[in-house]
Amino acid sequence: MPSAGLLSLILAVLQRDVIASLRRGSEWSNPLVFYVMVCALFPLGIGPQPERLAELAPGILWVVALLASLLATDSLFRGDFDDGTLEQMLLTHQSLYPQVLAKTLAHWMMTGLPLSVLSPILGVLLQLPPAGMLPLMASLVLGTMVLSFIGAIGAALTVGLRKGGLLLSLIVLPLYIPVLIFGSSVVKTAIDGGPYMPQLAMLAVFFLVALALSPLAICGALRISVDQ
Amino acid sequence: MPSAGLLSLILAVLQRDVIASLRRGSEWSNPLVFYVMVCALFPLGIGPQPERLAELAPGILWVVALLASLLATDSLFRGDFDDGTLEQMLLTHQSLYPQVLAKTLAHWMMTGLPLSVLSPILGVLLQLPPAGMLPLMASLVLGTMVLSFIGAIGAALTVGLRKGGLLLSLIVLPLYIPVLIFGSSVVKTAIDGGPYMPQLAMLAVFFLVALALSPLAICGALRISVDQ
Amino acid sequence: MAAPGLQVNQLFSERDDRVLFSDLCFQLNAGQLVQIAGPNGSGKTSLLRILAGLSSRYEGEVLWQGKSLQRHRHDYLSQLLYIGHGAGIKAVLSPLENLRWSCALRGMSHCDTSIMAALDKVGLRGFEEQACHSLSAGQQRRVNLARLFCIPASLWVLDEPFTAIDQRGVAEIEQWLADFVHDGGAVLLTTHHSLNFSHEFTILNLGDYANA
Amino acid sequence: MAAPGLQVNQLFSERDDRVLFSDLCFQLNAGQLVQIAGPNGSGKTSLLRILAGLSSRYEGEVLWQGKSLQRHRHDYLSQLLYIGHGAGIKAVLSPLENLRWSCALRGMSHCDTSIMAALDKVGLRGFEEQACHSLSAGQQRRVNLARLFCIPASLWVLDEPFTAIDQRGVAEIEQWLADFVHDGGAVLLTTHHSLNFSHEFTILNLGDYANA
Amino acid sequence: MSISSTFHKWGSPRWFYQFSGRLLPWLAGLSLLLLLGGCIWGLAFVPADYKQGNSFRIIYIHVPASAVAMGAYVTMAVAGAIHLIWRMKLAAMVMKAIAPIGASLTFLALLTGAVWGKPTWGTWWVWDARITSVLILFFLYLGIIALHQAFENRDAAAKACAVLAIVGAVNIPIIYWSVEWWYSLHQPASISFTGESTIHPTMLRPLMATLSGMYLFFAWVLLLFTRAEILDRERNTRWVQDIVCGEAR
Amino acid sequence: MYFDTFSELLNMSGHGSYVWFSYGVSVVVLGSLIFVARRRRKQTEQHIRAIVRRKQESSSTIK
Ligand code: HEM
Ligand SMILES: Nc1ncnc2c1ncn2[C@@H]1O[C@H](COP(=O)(O)OP(=O)(O)OP(=O)(O)O)[C@@H](O)[C@H]1O
Ligand SMILES: Nc1ncnc2c1ncn2[C@@H]1O[C@H](COP(=O)(O)OP(=O)(O)OP(=O)(O)O)[C@@H](O)[C@H]1O
Ligand SMILES: [Mg+2]
Ligand SMILES: [Mg+2]
Repeated sequence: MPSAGLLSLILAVLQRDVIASLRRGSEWSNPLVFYVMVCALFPLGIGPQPERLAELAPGILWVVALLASLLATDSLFRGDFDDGTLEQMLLTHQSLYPQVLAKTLAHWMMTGLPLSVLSPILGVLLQLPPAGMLPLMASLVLGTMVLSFIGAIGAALTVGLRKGGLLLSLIVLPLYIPVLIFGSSVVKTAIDGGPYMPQLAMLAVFFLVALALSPLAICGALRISVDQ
Repeated sequence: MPSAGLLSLILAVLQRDVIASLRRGSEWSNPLVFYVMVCALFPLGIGPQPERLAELAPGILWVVALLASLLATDSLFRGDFDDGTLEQMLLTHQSLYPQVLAKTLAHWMMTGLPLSVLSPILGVLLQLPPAGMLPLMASLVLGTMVLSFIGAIGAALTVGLRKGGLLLSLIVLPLYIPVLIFGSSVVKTAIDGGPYMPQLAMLAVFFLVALALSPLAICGALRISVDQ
Repeated sequence: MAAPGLQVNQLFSERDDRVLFSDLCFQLNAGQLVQIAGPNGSGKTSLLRILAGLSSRYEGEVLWQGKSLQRHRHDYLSQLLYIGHGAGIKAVLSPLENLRWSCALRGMSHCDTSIMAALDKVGLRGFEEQACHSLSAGQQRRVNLARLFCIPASLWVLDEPFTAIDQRGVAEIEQWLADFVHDGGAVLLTTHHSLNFSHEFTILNLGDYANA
Repeated sequence: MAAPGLQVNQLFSERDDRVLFSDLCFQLNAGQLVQIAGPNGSGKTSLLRILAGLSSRYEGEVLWQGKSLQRHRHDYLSQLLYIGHGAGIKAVLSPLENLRWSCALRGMSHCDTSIMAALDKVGLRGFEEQACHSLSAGQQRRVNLARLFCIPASLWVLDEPFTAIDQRGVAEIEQWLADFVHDGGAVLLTTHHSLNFSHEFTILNLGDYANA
Repeated sequence: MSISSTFHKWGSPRWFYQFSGRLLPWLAGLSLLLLLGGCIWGLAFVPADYKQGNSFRIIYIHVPASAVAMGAYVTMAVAGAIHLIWRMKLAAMVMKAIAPIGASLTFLALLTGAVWGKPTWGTWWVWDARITSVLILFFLYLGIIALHQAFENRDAAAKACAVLAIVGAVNIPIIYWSVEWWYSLHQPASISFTGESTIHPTMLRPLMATLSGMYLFFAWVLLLFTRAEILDRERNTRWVQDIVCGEAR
Repeated sequence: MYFDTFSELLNMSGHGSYVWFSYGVSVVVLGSLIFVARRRRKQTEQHIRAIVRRKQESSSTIK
């Protein structure tokens, strides 16, 4: 029963990462705080007029969510690399694919998911019209998942390097752009009363593609990073 | 001749840090690239209408410059801490104050200064009216200097911690707000044709205060961080 | 088990243009123990990482039961247990949680009893639920070593297993190695410590293979 | 120099509720060398950091020439040269640049000739302009040790100065220490290596002071 | 001389623990009485505001929370300064204890303000100067808490937080004043605090009660946290062990 | 009392949900502060008891 084995492997990895992240605290709370703070910076930069803020809210919320997710990505494999557990992952006769999948999902559950759940509050801060709230959450849930998968590729490529940080941004940001475009347009269309399902469906397609393909790239990148 | 001694100490530290940063490359190039990329993301997030962009450009340029400077701040003392040269700085009979001053200035010369110099190009990208270009540069030059000094306090407080990164943002972002407010309002006032000198003078005052006081906090913080 | 376990032919590896070893040949069969010796920086860790399949910075041939390691990775990994000189455990998790995860990676689930037995064996009874970062360095190392007893394998590759272990612990580990080898296992290890081993064993001095 | 150089009275320090040493008393005068010994984790580095004024995690008294270390920090630091077990150099800079900076920190400028002499002495002639990261571990350590010769001091505090140094280098350093002590300097050092020193010297075993 | 000896006495955790123990019941009783009384008074007995109707009753919790949240930060910074200058350990414990309390009260101020804003202004949030500064204050508190948690070593944590609290305190006037300036610069929508004029004396009296009640409550909880911290730090001393295991001996 | 009936007190001419929500949250926040303080104290006391017990055990074994 290989499928049952896979499932329990995925669950075990998921459980471990989520517990570890919850115990550390900073791992899930920092991106959240960053999100809140940077969203609060924008009105200070561009002025407090509610109408103008309302117009910009989708774009700002999405760009900042993207940055928060990006900054959190660096730690995805770094902890495991530093303490040597990444090697253990590579040295099992089981496939690396489900492990990487589970790790990325766990990471999303600790960054993208809280961001998405919190986003309505920031929507309120930025005067996002109520019609945009649900689409905002939905697009962020799907979108941050895609961001996590793309970011994981970058994190896997840079985990062995001491520089990390901004190098990761350079690699990953260009790949984030389609997600940003569709994600923010979901919210904008919803505010304007238009049909936003097509864009959301597009995000879902991105998600499925990322789910299927990115673990392959991540596995390869991890092997390269460990072999230095 | 203690003053001559101080000056040559400052010059020596400045020279060392600038050379080291130039040799490494990533240190000064990464914030720049981040600045360019995130500024380029905004039109994608909020839509390409030139008038709207023009209105928002001061705010966006300033917020993103602030983020770029923030992200670069983490490395201010980390390298020295890791390779043990920070200890050497603490263990001279000369005062720590000028050393810290020089290090912060060197850091600014490698982050804030290039950002400021590059900003007109991004202004063009974001449709900033020509009247805003010079004030943008001037406010960024002064403002990023203040940001560097404030950021250095946070960097010194967190340099001994493994978490680093986002924790620094949490600490430092609220303190950045006055700079952001005055900096962006310089540009906005200039675009509207108003007198922007008072705000610029305000930034200069912030700079002088930061120059005088922040090294004290930084020195204290460094001693605490080394003594763990 | 007629085919030799691990066979290394004409292995060559370099770092930054410095040859770590060249023309390295040896063989490790079931029931044998090989100790890799050599001064700091002579390439011991590099060699073990190559043999574990973590590093591909080499030229030459590594065979597992007569078959190339790269092609038969799956078979090989299901027989291998590698303990590197990193911590190998998550500091915020408890020993129990760490080992559960290790077992899950091997496709074993519901193995709490065998984990408890292993923790017992390495002297960590009573510490099962405590977060690893609050254990001493030696205890942390023992958590990692507990994997020897809850994961079935026929080849142990151990990089400095005695680090941070006190003298009584070292003697115990030597006994475990002897038992494992006696039961037909194969062990490859590095250590700066001079091994006090009841069976016969081979010492491979990497210093002899440098710049050859 | 009638007052004793460095005097330590009833020093106590702990880490995470574990006492590293307590009731530690010793004295180090001009022309003396004290070696701090003890197993790993016994607190040698911690002690040196306390004495260098980098750490305040202690109770007790540390006096320099009869005066409290904290109050007369400036005097003390102008006499002290501390070499920790970190790299102590910027990897992207050349040895010359690194040492220039070290001298500037001491308020010395235009000291290229003395730096070149020091680099010569530690066997780095010809490597002055090469970036330190392309030097070997031992050479990097030597750059750090070159500070002994370009910075005037009357007290050397050295944490594991022999790390990564080859055997001939170790003998040389021992000779330097002897010369320095002979000229009225005071040396405090830790090392796991058994010191081959021509003068008399004191060994202070930290293991004896733990949990006292 | 007398100052230093007072400091010495106040700085002794043991003395403080015993002294505060006597204070606790009074603080608890008085603060709960004032808070409960003031709230019931304000909720049920005061007439409605002529402009805002009944929603103004939130004032009895909103204003005390806001005021104490601000006061708490200053207290924390002062404690930090005392800790750094005189190396008084007790000040570090007080500082550590204030951060979560202040953050909770700031959160409360933000939340009640937002809830009040909905019926009054028709929106949960506006970028008013005062509101923005409270939000920033909240961030400052979060920063201190996060910094404290990040350190493994308590003494270093206390010192680092003290530095940050002082830097923050220097910045608070600047922040407050620049935000005020920013707000008036933009002259946004008509919404803003309407000023003291709307407050009737009849409405003011319960407010005084809850305000003083909140201050006392703050003092009470602060003592609770500080006492727990004292026990934890001094856990290896005889007197603490005697207190905790007193019954057993 | 300003209100005539209890249900009016609850409703507050439409603003009841806002007012009562504020007060509810306040009770929760202030209450949890006390709760957390108490719990921290209890945990500390337990910890200290454990220390004392360990100390007594070790001293009795020495004897
Ligand atoms: C330092 C912090 C604050 C203080 C001292 C404060 C104080 C006050 C006072 C005294 C009033 C009554 C004013 C009057 O009725 O004339 C009031 C009203 C109000 N406050 Fe605050 N407040 C603070 C922060 C906040 C925050 C953060 C918010 C929103 C999130 C907020 C929202 C409101 C609202 C909606 C009203 C009623 C509407 C009005 O009177 O215009 N306040 N506040
Ligand atoms: N990531 C790396 N990048 C560059 N060089 C490396 C790297 N890792 C190891 N080396 C070099 O390879 C050589 C062998 O290193 P290795 O770790 O295999 O030595 P070792 O025999 O295990 O030493 P030790 O006894 O200290 O464990 C060393 O000279 C080292 O400098
Ligand atoms: N930053 C730290 N945080 C917590 N504990 C520490 C820290 N640094 C050192 N210790 C602990 O203090 C003890 C003494 O460490 P120290 O580095 O002084 O030992 P040492 O005698 O120098 O050992 P070595 O021979 O390995 O250099 C060790 O038990 C160590 O775990
Ligand atoms: Mg090795
Ligand atoms: Mg040491």
